[in-house]
Amino acid sequence: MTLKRAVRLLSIPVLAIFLALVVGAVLMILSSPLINGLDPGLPLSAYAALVSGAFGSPDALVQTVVSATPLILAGLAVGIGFKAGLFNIGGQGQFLVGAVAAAAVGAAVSTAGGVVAIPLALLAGVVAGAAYGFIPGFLKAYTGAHEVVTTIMLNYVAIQMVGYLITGPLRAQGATFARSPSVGNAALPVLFGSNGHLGVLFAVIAVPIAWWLLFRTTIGFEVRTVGASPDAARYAGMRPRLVMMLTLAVGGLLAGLAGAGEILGISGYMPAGYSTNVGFDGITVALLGRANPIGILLSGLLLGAMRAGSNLMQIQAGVPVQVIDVLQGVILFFLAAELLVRRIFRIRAARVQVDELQTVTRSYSSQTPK
Amino acid sequence: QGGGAGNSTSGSSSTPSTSAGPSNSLKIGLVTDVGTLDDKNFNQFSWEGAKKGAADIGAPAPKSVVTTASADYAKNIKSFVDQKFDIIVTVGFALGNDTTKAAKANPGIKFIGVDQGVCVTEQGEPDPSFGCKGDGAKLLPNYQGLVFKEAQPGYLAGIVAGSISKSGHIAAIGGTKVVPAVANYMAGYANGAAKVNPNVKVELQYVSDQPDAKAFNDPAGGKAFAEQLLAKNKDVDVLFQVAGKTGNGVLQAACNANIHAIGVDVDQHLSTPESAKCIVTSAEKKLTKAVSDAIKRVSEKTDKGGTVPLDITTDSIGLAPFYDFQNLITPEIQTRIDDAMKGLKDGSVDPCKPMKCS
Amino acid sequence: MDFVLHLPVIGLLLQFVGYLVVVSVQNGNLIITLATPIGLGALCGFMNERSGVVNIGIEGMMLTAAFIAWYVAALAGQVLPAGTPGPLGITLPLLVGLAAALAAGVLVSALHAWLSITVRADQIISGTIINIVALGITGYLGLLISQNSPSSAGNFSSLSLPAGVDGIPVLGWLLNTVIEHGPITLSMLVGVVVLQVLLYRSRWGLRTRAVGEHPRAAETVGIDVIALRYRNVLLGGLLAGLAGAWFTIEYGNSFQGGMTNGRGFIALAALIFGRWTPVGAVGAALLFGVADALGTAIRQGPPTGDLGTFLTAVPPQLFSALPYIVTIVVLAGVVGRSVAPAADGQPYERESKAT
Amino acid sequence: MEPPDPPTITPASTPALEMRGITKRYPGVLANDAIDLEVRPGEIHALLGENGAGKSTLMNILYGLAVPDDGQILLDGTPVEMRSPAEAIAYGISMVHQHFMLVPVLSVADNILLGDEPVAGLFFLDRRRAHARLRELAGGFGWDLDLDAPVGSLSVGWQQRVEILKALYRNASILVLDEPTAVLTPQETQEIFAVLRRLTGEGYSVIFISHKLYEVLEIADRITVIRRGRVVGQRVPAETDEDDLAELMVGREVQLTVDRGESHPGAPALVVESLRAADDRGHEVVHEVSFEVRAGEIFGIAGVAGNGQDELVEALAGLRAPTAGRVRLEGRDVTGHSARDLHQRNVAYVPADRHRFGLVLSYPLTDNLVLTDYYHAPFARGIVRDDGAITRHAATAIERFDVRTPSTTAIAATLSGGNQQKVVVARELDRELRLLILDQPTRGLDVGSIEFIHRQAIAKRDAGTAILLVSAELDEILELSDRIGVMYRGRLVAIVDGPSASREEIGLLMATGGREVTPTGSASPVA
Ligand SMILES: Nc1ncnc2c1ncn2[C@@H]1O[C@H](COP(=O)(O)OP(=O)(O)OP(=O)(O)O)[C@@H](O)[C@H]1O
Ligand SMILES: Nc1ncnc2c1ncn2[C@@H]1O[C@H](COP(=O)(O)OP(=O)(O)OP(=O)(O)O)[C@@H](O)[C@H]1O
Ligand SMILES: [Mg+2]
Ligand SMILES: [Mg+2]
Repeated sequence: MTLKRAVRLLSIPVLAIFLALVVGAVLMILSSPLINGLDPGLPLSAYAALVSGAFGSPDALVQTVVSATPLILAGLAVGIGFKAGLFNIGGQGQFLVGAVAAAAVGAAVSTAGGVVAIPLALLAGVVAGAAYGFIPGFLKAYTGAHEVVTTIMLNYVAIQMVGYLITGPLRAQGATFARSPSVGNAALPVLFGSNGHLGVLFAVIAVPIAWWLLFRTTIGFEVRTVGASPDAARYAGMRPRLVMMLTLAVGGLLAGLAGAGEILGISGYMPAGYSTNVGFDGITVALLGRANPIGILLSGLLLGAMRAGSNLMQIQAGVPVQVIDVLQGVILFFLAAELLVRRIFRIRAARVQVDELQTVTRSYSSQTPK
Repeated sequence: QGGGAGNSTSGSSSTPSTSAGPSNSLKIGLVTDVGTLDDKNFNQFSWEGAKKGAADIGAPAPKSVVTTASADYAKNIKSFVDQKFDIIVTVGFALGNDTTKAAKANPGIKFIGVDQGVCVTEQGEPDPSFGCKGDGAKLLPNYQGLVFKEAQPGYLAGIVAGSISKSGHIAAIGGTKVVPAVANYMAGYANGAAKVNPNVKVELQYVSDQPDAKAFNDPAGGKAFAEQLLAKNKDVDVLFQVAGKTGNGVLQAACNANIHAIGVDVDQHLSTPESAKCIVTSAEKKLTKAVSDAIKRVSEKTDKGGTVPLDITTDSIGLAPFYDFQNLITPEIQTRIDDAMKGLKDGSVDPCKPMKCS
Repeated sequence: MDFVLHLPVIGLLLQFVGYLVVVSVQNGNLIITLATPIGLGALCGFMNERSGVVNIGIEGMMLTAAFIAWYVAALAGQVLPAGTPGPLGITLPLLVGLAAALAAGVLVSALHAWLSITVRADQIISGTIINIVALGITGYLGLLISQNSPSSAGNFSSLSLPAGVDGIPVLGWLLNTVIEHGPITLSMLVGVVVLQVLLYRSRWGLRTRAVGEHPRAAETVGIDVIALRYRNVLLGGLLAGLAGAWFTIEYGNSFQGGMTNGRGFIALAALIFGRWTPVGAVGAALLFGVADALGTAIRQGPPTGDLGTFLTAVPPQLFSALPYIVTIVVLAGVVGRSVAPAADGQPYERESKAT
Repeated sequence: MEPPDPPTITPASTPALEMRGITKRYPGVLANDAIDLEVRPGEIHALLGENGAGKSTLMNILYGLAVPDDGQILLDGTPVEMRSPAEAIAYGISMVHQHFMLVPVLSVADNILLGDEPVAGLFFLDRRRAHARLRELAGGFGWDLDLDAPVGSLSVGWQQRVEILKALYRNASILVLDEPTAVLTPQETQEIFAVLRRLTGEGYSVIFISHKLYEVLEIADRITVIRRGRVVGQRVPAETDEDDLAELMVGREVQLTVDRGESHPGAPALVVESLRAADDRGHEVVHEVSFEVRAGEIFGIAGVAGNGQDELVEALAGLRAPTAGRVRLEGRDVTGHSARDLHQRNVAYVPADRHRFGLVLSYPLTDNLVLTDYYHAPFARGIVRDDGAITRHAATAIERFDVRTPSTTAIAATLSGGNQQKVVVARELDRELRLLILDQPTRGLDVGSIEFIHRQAIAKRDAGTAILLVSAELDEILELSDRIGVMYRGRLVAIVDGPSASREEIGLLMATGGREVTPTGSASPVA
C-alpha cells in the first residue's frame, strides 16, 4: 500500500494511543495524592520510567521483545479470526491448554536430548492449543453456537482442567508445592541477552507467514471471503464451515504456541494456579493492529513494551501496574469510538477496509452457516 | 497465591520515619506473588516488613513490583536486578524457583525469599527432583529462605479451640491443600485440639483444589462455603480460617452464626474489625518482623544463606491477644497454652503429630 | 442395550437425584443468595439483549458497582451518623452506597449504550473494553485507597422471621428459603417476576421484543428504536448496579480487586441457558447455584455408599466447570437450542437503505 | 429531457398531499431531484419508475424515514415536517413498505397493534379489546385471519394482507403502497385492487407504486412517472398506453420484449427425477419434482416467491443436499455434488440475491470477477494467487460486458445494481457452459439492463447451453421460455409450452396449483 494510505490507516490507532496516554496521565494526577502527595509531574516521571524500562538498555529491549512474543502470537490468533469474521476470546484457554501440554510432554522427555525434547514439547503445545481452538469452531460451524460465548466458557473450563492436571496427574513427586516436573532439556535455549529465548523467533516468523497466507494465497482469500460474506463464499464453492473450524484451530495453535513458549522458554515448569494476561491482551493487540499481521507485530511490541516497562514505572514512580490495564482499555475505547477521535482531530482517516470488526457482533444471533 | 490469611494494616504497618535522610544506601526491592500489595495478606505484610527493615537500618524506602500473572515472576525479579538493587525480597514459595536461579546468577545481590525453603542441587541449581542435596548456605550464601513452622501457631489455635468448644465439635477452613503453609496450619490445629480433648471432632475443609482466586480472593465464596459447612454441622462452635480474603468471608459467617472464630497470620481483631466481635484470637505468623529482621541481618552482615526456619524459639509465631474474650480463657486454659508453648520451644511437643504436616 | 448393565447405573442415578434434592433443600436459602449477583447480572443482560444490544460487559459493570458501593458507603459512614440500623440492617451510609452503586451501573451502561447504539461500534468490543477498564481502575483505586482505607460501613442484613416460623413443617422451610434475605436478593426475586410479566403482557414488553427482533419494522410503526434501546440498556445498568452492591454491602462488607470472580460471565451463561427470558435466566442462575452447593457438599462430606465413592472419584474441578459446560451444551442445541433475538448485536442505522 | 406535461385534469379542491421540490442525495446518486407530487383526496395516484428511480426514497421522505436535503411537504395545504414515522402516522399517513415490515415471531395481532397498543391500566396490553377491533376490521374484507398465529407462518400473500390491515388499523387518510403486488399472483392482485377501490370510496387517498405498466393503467386515477430522481411526466390512464409509459420511464424508445428468435433444442442436458429437498428448518419444501432441460432451450420455472423455487435451485446448484431423487447432467449422475464440482462440470449459476451470494460487496471487482475461479490456473498456481492474471482478466471482462465502473479495483458496493449484476453475469457466462441456472436474473434492474441480460441469455441458448430460468416475474418467464413449469407448494404442478402460454393460465396455476382454492396461501372471496 502507498505511504499515504499507510499514514491514513495508522492515524487512528496512533491517536488512540496518544489520547489513552492523556487519560492515563489525568488519572495519575488525580490519584497522586494517594501515592505520595499531589504531584502534577507524576505522569511524566511514570511514562519516562515506562519508556526507559522498555527501551532504556539492551536488556530492557530484550525484555520488551520477550514480553511481546506471546502477545504477538495471541494477537495473530485473534486477528486471523477477525479476518474470517470470528471473534476468538478463547486465547486465554488455548494458551493455558498449550502450556500444560508442553509442560507435561516436556517433563516426560526432559532427559532426552534437546533436539528431540524441544520439538516434541512444542508440538504438544500447538496440537493441544489447535484442538482447543477447534472446539468452538466446530460448535459454530455445526450448531451456530456463537464463538464469543463458547470461547469465554471454554476459558473457564480450561482453568479448571489445568488445575486438575497440575494438582493431580501431573504433580511433581516430592515438590512441597503443587507444580509440574521441570521440563529439563525441553527448555528453549536462550539466544540473546539474559532471557531472549528461542520462542521469540516463533513470533518473528509467524507474522510474515500469516501475512503471506492471508493476502497472497487462495487459502487466505477463502478466509477473508468467509469473513466478508459466508453466503457468497458458499456460493463460490468454498466451505465456510471448514474455513471457520480451521481458522479457529489455527488461532488455537498460535495461542497454544504462545503458552508452550512461556513454559519452555521462561518458567521451565507449570505451577498450580498458573495465570496469564495474554488472552485478553491478545484482543487489544489484534484490534490495535487492525487485524493485520504487520499491525499486530507493531501493536504487540507496543504492549510488550508496556508490560516490560511497567516494572520500572512501579519501581521509580510508584505507580500501580493496573494503570497498564486502564491504558489498554482506554486505547480500545478510542479505537471503538473512532467517530469521537475523528471529531477531536477533525481528520478523515481510512476506515478499516473490510470492516471485519463490525462483522463480529453482527453474527451474534446468526444461525448455522452451511 | 497466598499462604496465610487476613491481616492487620494497623498492627505493624506504622514505620518510624527516618527524618535524617537515608544513613544507609542499601536499595531494597520487593516482588509480590500474584495479587496486590493490599491483600491484607502475606504480600502486604512482607511489604510492611520491607518498609520497617529499610527504616530500621536507615535505608531509603523500598520499592515494589506487583506480579499480575505467574508467568512474570522471573521478569519481575530481573527488573530489580537490572536496577542494581542490593536486597531483593520475593514473596511466596511460588517464586522460589526463580529466586534460586536469580541468586545463583547474581552472587552480589542479597535475596530474601518468604515462605521459600532453599532446595538446590550440588550445583546450586533449583533441584528438579526436590532431593535438596546441595547445601544452600554454602552454595547460595546470598539467599535467605524464610520458612515458618505454621504448624506451631496452628497447634496453639487448636489448643484454644479444643478448650473453649462446648460441643467438642470444631472446624477449620483452608484455601487449598496444595499450599503447604495452609495445610500445616490445619494439621497443627487438629493436633492441638486433639491434645486437649482426645475425642474432639475436627472438620478440616478446603475451599478449592488449587491456589486460585476461589481459594484466596473470594470472600463471598468463602462465606457461602462456611455457611454450608455450619448448616451441615450445626453444633460446630469454633471456626478457624486459613484462606486469605476468602477467609474473611469465613469469619463473617462465624459472626453471623454467633460462634467463635480464630483468625490467621496476624491479629485479625485489628485487621478485620468488621468481624472483631467474634474473633477469640489469631494464629500469628510474624511476617513483618521476619522480613525486617532478615534485612537487618544483611545490613549487619550477619546473614547466612539457606533455609531460615522461623518458629516459636525466635518468637516468629504465636497467639494474638484475646481482647474481649479474655474472660473466656480460664486460668486452666491459659496454663494449657503456656505448657504447649514451652513444649514447642523445647521440642517435647511435635505439632505435626498425630496428623502429618506437608 | 443390556438391561442388566443398566440397573446399577439407574440405581446410582436415583441415589444421585435424591442426594441432589437433599442438598438443595438443606441449602435452599444459600442457593438463592448465591444466585443473586448472577441472576441480577443475567437480568441486566436480558434488558440489553432483548432490545438488540449484546452485553458481555456485565462483569465489568458489576465490579465497578461493587467498588463504588463499598467506597461510597464507607466514606458516607465517616461523615454520616450510622444511627441504629433499621429493618434489614438499613443505615443511611448503606443507602448512600447503594444509590451510588446504581448510579455507577447506569453510568457504565451509558458508555456501553453510547458506543454500541450511537457510535455503532462493535458491541462485543464495547463490552470487552468495559471489562478491561473496570478491572484496571477498581484494582488501581482499590489499592491506593486501602492504603488509608476506610474499612467498611457494614452491610445489609437478612429479613428475619418471627422465631416460631422456622418450626412450621413445610411452610417454615419455604419462608426461610424465599423470604429470609437481604434487600438486594429480595429485589431480585421481585424483579424477575415483574420483568417476566411485563415482557409478555405490557406495551413495553411487546415493543422491546419487536425492537430486538426487527428494529426497522418497529420504527415504521412509529417506535423510536434508538430511544428504547437506550432506555433498556440504562435500566439494565440499574440491575448490574444492584448485582455489584450485593458483593460489598449485602453479602459481603469490603472490596477487593477482581472480587466478582467471573460471575458476570456466568450471568451471561445463565441468560443464554435461560433462553433470554427473565424467569429462565434466574432459573439458570439458581441451577448453577445448586451445582455449586453440590460441589461444596461433596467436598465437605460425600454421601456414603457407592454414590459417595462415585462422586468422590469425580474430579471436583468438574463441578466448578459445570455451569460453563452446561451453557456450551445448551447453546450448541444438544438439549434444545437456545437462539438469540434476531437483531441481537445488529447496530441500528436510522436512515433506510434501499437495495 | 422534456419538461413535465401540465396535468390534464383541472385541479379539484386543495390536494390532500403536496410534495414540493423534494431533493435527496445519497453517496453516488441523486435519488430525488426536485420532485413535485400532488395527490388529491380520494384518488389512487400511481408512481411509476425504473428501479432506483427514486420512488421509495420519495415515499420514505413522506413517511419520515428519510430526511430530504431540500423541499417541502403540505397536507391539506398546510406545510408539515416529517421527522419520524411517528409524526407521519400522527398526520394520518400509513405505508405498506416495499419489503415486509413484520416481526415473524410475533402474532398477527401483535404485529398489527405494535406501536399503537390499546392499554388497560398503566401499561398492560388490552388484548381482548384489540382482538375485537381487529376481527371487525379483517371481517370487513372477508378475511378470516388467525390473530394468534405467528406472522412468520403465513404465506406471502397473507403477510401482505396483514401489512394492509396494519396500515388501515391506524385509520389514516393517506395510504402509501410501495410495490404491494410484486409478490402477489394476478388473482391476489385483483383482490387488493378491489380493496383499494373501496377505500378510495371511503375517502382515502392512495399512492400506489409499481413497475407493472398494465397494473398501473388498470388501477390508477393519475400516473406520475419518475426517472433518475426527476418527475418526467404525468398521465391519465385514458390518455396513455404501455409503450408511452415505458418510453417515459426509460427516456428512450424501448423494446419491451427482445425477440427471442428460433430455439433449436438438442439432447437433454439436465434431467431431474422426483427430487426432494428440505428448507433450513428441515421441512420438506420440494416434493417429487421432475423435469428436463434440453441443450439449447430455455426452461422457465414460474411461481409465487416462496413455493420452493429457492430450495430447488440451491439443490441443483450444489448448495443444498437433496433429500431424495436424482439429478443427471448429460447422463452423468451429479446428485448432491458440491457447487465446486458442478462449476468444474461447466455449470454456471446466477443467484437471485447478488448482494448476498453473487458478490462480495466489500471486494474490488478484480476479486469479484474470479470469485468462482480463484483457485485454478491462470489465477492461482498451487495455493499462490497470481494477481497479475486476475487484474488482466478483470480488465477484459469489464470491457466485454460493458460494466460501467471507474476502475477494475472499484469496490463492488459502489456500483449500481445493474452494473453489479453485469459483473455477476460476466463472471458466470464468460466461458463454455453446459447448464446455466438463472435465478431472478433481472430483479431490481432497469429496462436497459434487463434487455442486455436477456440478450446474453439468448446468445448462450443459441450456443447450445441448456438454461434453467427461475423468475417471479411472469412477464420475464413468458418472454424467454421455450417451455414453462409452474411451481406451487413445492410441486411442479404443470409444464406448458412457452410461446403459446397465456399469462392468465399461468397466473391461475401459480395461485391455485390448478386445484381448488385452499384456505391459506391464496385468496378468500372479497365481501
Ligand atoms: N440508504 C441509501 N443509501 C444510498 N443510496 C440509496 C439509499 N436508498 C436508496 N438509495 C439509492 O437511491 C436511488 C433511489 O432508490 P429507491 O429505492 O428510491 O428507488 P426505487 O424507485 O424505489 O427503486 P425500486 O423500484 O427498486 O424500489 C437508488 O439509486 C438507490 O440505490
Ligand atoms: N444501499 C446502498 N448504499 C450505498 N449506496 C447505494 C446503495 N444502493 C445504491 N447505492 C448507490 O446508488 C446508486 C444507484 O444504485 P441502484 O442500484 O439503485 O441504481 P439503479 O438506478 O438501479 O442503476 P442500475 O440501472 O444500474 O441498476 C449506485 O451508484 C450506488 O452506489
Ligand atoms: Mg422502491
Ligand atoms: Mg437498481
